[in-house]
Amino acid sequence: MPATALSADPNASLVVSDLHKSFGSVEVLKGVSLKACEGDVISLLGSSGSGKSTLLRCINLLETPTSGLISVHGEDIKMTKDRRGVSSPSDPRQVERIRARLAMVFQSFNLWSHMTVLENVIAGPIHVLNQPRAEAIEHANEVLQRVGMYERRDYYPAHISGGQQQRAAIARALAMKPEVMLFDEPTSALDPELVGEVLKVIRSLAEEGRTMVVVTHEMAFARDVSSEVIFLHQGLIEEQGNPAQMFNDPQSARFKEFLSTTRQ
Amino acid sequence: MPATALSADPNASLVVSDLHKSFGSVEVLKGVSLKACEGDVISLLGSSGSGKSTLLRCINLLETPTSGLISVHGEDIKMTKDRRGVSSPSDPRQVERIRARLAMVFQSFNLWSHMTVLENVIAGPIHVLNQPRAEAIEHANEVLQRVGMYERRDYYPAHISGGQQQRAAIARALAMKPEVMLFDEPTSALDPELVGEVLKVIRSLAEEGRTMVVVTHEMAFARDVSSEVIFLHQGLIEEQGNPAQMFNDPQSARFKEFLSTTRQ
Amino acid sequence: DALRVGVEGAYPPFSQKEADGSLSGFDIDIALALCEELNRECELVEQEWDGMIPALVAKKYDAIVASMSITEDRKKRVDFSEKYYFTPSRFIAKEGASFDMTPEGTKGVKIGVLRGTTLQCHVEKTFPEADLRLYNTQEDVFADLVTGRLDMQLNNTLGALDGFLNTDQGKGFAFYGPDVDDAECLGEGTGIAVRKGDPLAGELTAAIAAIRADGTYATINDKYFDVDIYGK
Amino acid sequence: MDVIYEYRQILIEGTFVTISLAVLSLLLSIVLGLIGAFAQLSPRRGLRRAGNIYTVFVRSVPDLVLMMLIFFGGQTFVTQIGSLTGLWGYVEINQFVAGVLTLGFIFGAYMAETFRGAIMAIPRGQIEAAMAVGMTPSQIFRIVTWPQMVRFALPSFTNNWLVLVKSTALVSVIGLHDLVWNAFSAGRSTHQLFTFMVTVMVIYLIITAISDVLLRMVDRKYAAGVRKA
Amino acid sequence: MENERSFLEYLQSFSETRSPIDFILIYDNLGRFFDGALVTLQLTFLALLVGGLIAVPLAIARAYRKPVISPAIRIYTYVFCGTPLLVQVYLFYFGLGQFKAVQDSFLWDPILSSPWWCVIIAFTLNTAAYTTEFLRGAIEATPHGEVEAAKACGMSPFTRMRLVVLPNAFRRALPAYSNEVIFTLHGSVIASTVTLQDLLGVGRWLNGRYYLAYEGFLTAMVFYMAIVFLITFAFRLAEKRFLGHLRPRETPAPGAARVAA
Ligand SMILES: Nc1ncnc2c1ncn2[C@@H]1O[C@H](COP(=O)(O)OP(=O)(O)OP(=O)(O)O)[C@@H](O)[C@H]1O
Ligand SMILES: Nc1ncnc2c1ncn2[C@@H]1O[C@H](COP(=O)(O)OP(=O)(O)OP(=O)(O)O)[C@@H](O)[C@H]1O
Ligand SMILES: [Mg+2]
Ligand SMILES: [Mg+2]
Repeated sequence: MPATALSADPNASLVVSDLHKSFGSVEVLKGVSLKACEGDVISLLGSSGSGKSTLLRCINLLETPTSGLISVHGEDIKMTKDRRGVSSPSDPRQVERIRARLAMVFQSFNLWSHMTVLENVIAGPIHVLNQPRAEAIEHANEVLQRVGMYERRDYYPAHISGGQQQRAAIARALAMKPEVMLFDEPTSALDPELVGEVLKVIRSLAEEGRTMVVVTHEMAFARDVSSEVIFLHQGLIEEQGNPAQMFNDPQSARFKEFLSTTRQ
Repeated sequence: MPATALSADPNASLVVSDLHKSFGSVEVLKGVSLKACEGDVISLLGSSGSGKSTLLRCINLLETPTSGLISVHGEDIKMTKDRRGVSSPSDPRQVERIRARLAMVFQSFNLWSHMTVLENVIAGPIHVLNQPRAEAIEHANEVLQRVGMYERRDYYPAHISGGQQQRAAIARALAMKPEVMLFDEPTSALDPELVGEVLKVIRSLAEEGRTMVVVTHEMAFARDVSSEVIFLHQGLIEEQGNPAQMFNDPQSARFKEFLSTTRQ
Repeated sequence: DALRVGVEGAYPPFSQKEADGSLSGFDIDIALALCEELNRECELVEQEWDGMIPALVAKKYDAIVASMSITEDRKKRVDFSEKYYFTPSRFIAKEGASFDMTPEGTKGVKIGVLRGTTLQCHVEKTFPEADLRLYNTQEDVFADLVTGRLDMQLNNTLGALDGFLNTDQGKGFAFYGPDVDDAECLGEGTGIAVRKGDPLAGELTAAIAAIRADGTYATINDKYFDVDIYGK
Repeated sequence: MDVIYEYRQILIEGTFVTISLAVLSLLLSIVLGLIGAFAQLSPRRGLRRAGNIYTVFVRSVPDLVLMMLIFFGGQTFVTQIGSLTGLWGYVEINQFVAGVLTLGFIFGAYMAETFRGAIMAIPRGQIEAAMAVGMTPSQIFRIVTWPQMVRFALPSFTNNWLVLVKSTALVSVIGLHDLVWNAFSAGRSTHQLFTFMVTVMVIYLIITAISDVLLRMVDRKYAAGVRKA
Repeated sequence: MENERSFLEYLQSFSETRSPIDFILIYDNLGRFFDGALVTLQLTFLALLVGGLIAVPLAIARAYRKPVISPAIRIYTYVFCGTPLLVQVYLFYFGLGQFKAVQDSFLWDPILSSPWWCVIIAFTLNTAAYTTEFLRGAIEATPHGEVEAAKACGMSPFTRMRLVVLPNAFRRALPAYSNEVIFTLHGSVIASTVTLQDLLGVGRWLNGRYYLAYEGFLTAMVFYMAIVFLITFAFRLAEKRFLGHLRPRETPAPGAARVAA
């Protein structure tokens, strides 16, 4: 499917249009477009190095796209190009505002190691959303309960297991009441036992209609939970569509091959 | 089988008789006796904590036995007890001499990280056996060829894979022309692919009639390669004998149970 | 055997180091003359002022000829010969300066002296409220007096004249007040210290009398000073 | 600047005293450090305790205080022992020697900590492997422990050395004629203290820069077998 | 009563003549030592406080490699870390006084003419230089992912610094800082060389006043040891309080404790 420019749609939670990203002379994303409406769960598949993480990192501007448009709930992220053609966001305030509406859950959790789980969860609401502390704690407790981490809320990240860390990271993201949640391989650093735990949480988020973009290698998860699957190959969307249809009847040769290697 | 005192047999490469070892108040070995003649390959089985490593470490006096006799090629290791009943080898020179005749291959390789593979292999022959350097290198090359590490002989341990490190450690042991080789779980730190590599080397050593005591969890190896199997349980020899017979028709309840858990 | 004499070497004109490293000065000449009188060879040992008495006690040398005043405090640690000279001490301050030399009036006045001297004792006793600063060498005292870090300094008049007031550095400074009169702290003159109970004290007293009598003392005195510094 | 040139002789002499003081103290501190480290790691309780007291004591007393105590008090103390036991009379302790002893004693404690850490960083199995091939304790030290220890110790060793070089300046307070003392007295007599102090700082910076280069060379030599991150 | 007095007298004469240490004299002058300790503590902690405050922005500039500023700071830290503190103090105290211009400037009277200020300035610059360098190391070692996580939830650069980078760095620098505190205390003895009556100054005063060899130094030594002991203790408490997240996880899984190689 070729990359088509999507006009900014005020109903869409997230619109990415014709996104390009190069590192030096290597073009990693070669024009990717996608759109997520409220309640959509998009699974991003692709072999290693296909650009999945880069796409996610571009969406919340941890990497600066070389060109293309990103808009969140109808608000376009403003970009400028300097004389040498290097683009950068023109308004740091806007970037911070947009990031506050997009929550990212990292593969390696990236919990703040000097804060307890609870402190991790309330830091964003207090310092970014300017919630009063008491309110932030109250909400954090709800969220922690939701991911089953309430009992561990006074532990430091180093003192809990990987699956618990991942769930704490999800709680931290949830506490920001984000419009869109981005997950970068939320389970790949976990052992099989913990994978189940974490997927259960994400699945329940999906069920309550939260907009999510999930990079994953768990085919079962992609198939059962997502409303749309995107298969990325060498920086381009190779195939895209309804999960049931895509898994049962893959169209492109690449995706067929990809499925055959992961489906042992 | 009860521990019986074996009289020192000049034909036996290694005799251990009624060996006891306590750590503080915990008795880990409660009277173990064994005898290995030239060309014997003894497999030492047992669950975790049964005292296998401790037995091996006592044999070459990395741990000092609380009581009991060890003799290598007819030479008894002399021990004394001090006033408080703590025993220790009475002649450090003898210990060093005996250790030079027993080679130990550690589970975690323990290669000297500041020396290349070749330097690791020649250090013992040069400094302990007082071989001339040129001769030591020549012999080392043969040994390295034998374990398939000749090409990697100028690498530092940190720069080769686990299986290669293990083979280098075997080469280091072999270079001492030991009368008895002791292996402590030589494959348990390796991934399955590498296990095969290393077992092949040990098997070839067995075929050429080298005396070996091998702690292992690889039942197939114990069954196919060894001339005798000893099953250790809670510091005592629970069962002992010909491998074919023991695996086909285990006598003791413990060993039966042990086999059933490992034979999935 | 040789008589080992502890000397200082940084207190002109009593003792100082020449450019070639040799020692000279009134104290040095007196020490040599006394050795001759006692018929013993002289071995001069240099020592920082700070550790002068401890080194004597430690037997680094047998006697101190270093312009050391005879005081009660020192007598607790060492024995002294009779004095071999006596010079008064005076304050020095900027010309035209004026201070109220009472315990209350000197409150906070910055006074510099050499650490471990009788002068330290005097200032502490008489002007306890003053801002007393202790230095390792007399030269640093003069230097800080010049930069204005000190309001006044106290030391031996002869040393002050030769080492400061009569030099370029000392322009604009003058003695302030009369000779300091404090026998308890400043002592009964300058003597030669020896270890407690050492009969050498008596021998040295006799030797001092002898060189005074035979004119050796006068010769040395005139080499350095215009007046007789032996005192009354 | 002319003044500096005029007084170059005494500056050079002072630099020489400073460097030889530093190097000799370093050698002594290495010896003491090794003894201290092995004492602390020894299975004997008494030795361990002695090693601990040594390092804790030195760490808690400023070097200048220890120096003054040893310089001024040490002489008296030695003499008192002599007269108490009647074994000796006065023993002259050369000032330079006293300086080396004091600095060596102080930095021996820091070296002991450095070496102890380095020895503990060597995987126990490496020592056992050496024992298992029948090496004697001295061979184990020479062939296995030392080369690895040097590598682990080097960063902290470098730091100790730089601190030691700077600490030599303190001996000037005690009256030893090192670089600082010489420069200070020259500066005093010429009333150019600022110029001389800046010169001293430059000389110290040169010394540290040179030792930096040398130690980096040593590091490269002993870094064999380390996987570069 | 009579008896008691003669006992005191006996004690005094014993202390003066027979005992190797004149403890009565030390006892009589303890007050001065406490005053000296106060000066020492003042110098040490004032220098640490101001030096620490200076070090934070410098370390940040160094860690983020700000052009021009960072190399300039490096030159400053290199000079102050690479030269003896004693020389630095001499430079400020004796060296600057050499210039007539300095003597006449407005800085002279309240500040540079006073040994206390000269010493404080030298100490502060010195400890700031050391602190800058190890704080820089700690800042650079902040896990990259934690910074990205802070970015991802929309924190401004200032909030990131305040909430994530600095607390993280401070905690990791804590053990190194305990050494710095002790070394600054050790360095503070240099104050006595420019006439200040700190602890060592009092020790030297006592020795000079009563012509002793070591009593003053020994007493000062005991005071220093006590101070170091208190500092070490305080840091141990601080580490317990702030470094909880670095403690190894306590999971005494049964059978996990394998001691043998
Ligand atoms: N900062 C960077 N500098 C240069 N190249 C980069 C950088 N980040 C990523 N790349 C390159 O971009 C390509 C895509 O990387 P990306 O991390 O997006 O892959 P991915 O699809 O997430 O793979 P994986 O499944 O392994 O995580 C890779 O070839 C990678 O080497
Ligand atoms: N140095 C020691 N101090 C105290 N106890 C020890 C020590 N070394 C071993 N032990 C204990 O002795 C018992 C036997 O240990 P050993 O290492 O010989 O077991 P093993 O049979 O080799 O087990 P594994 O298969 O897990 O290696 C264990 O319970 C162990 O905890
Ligand atoms: Mg990725
Ligand atoms: Mg084992």
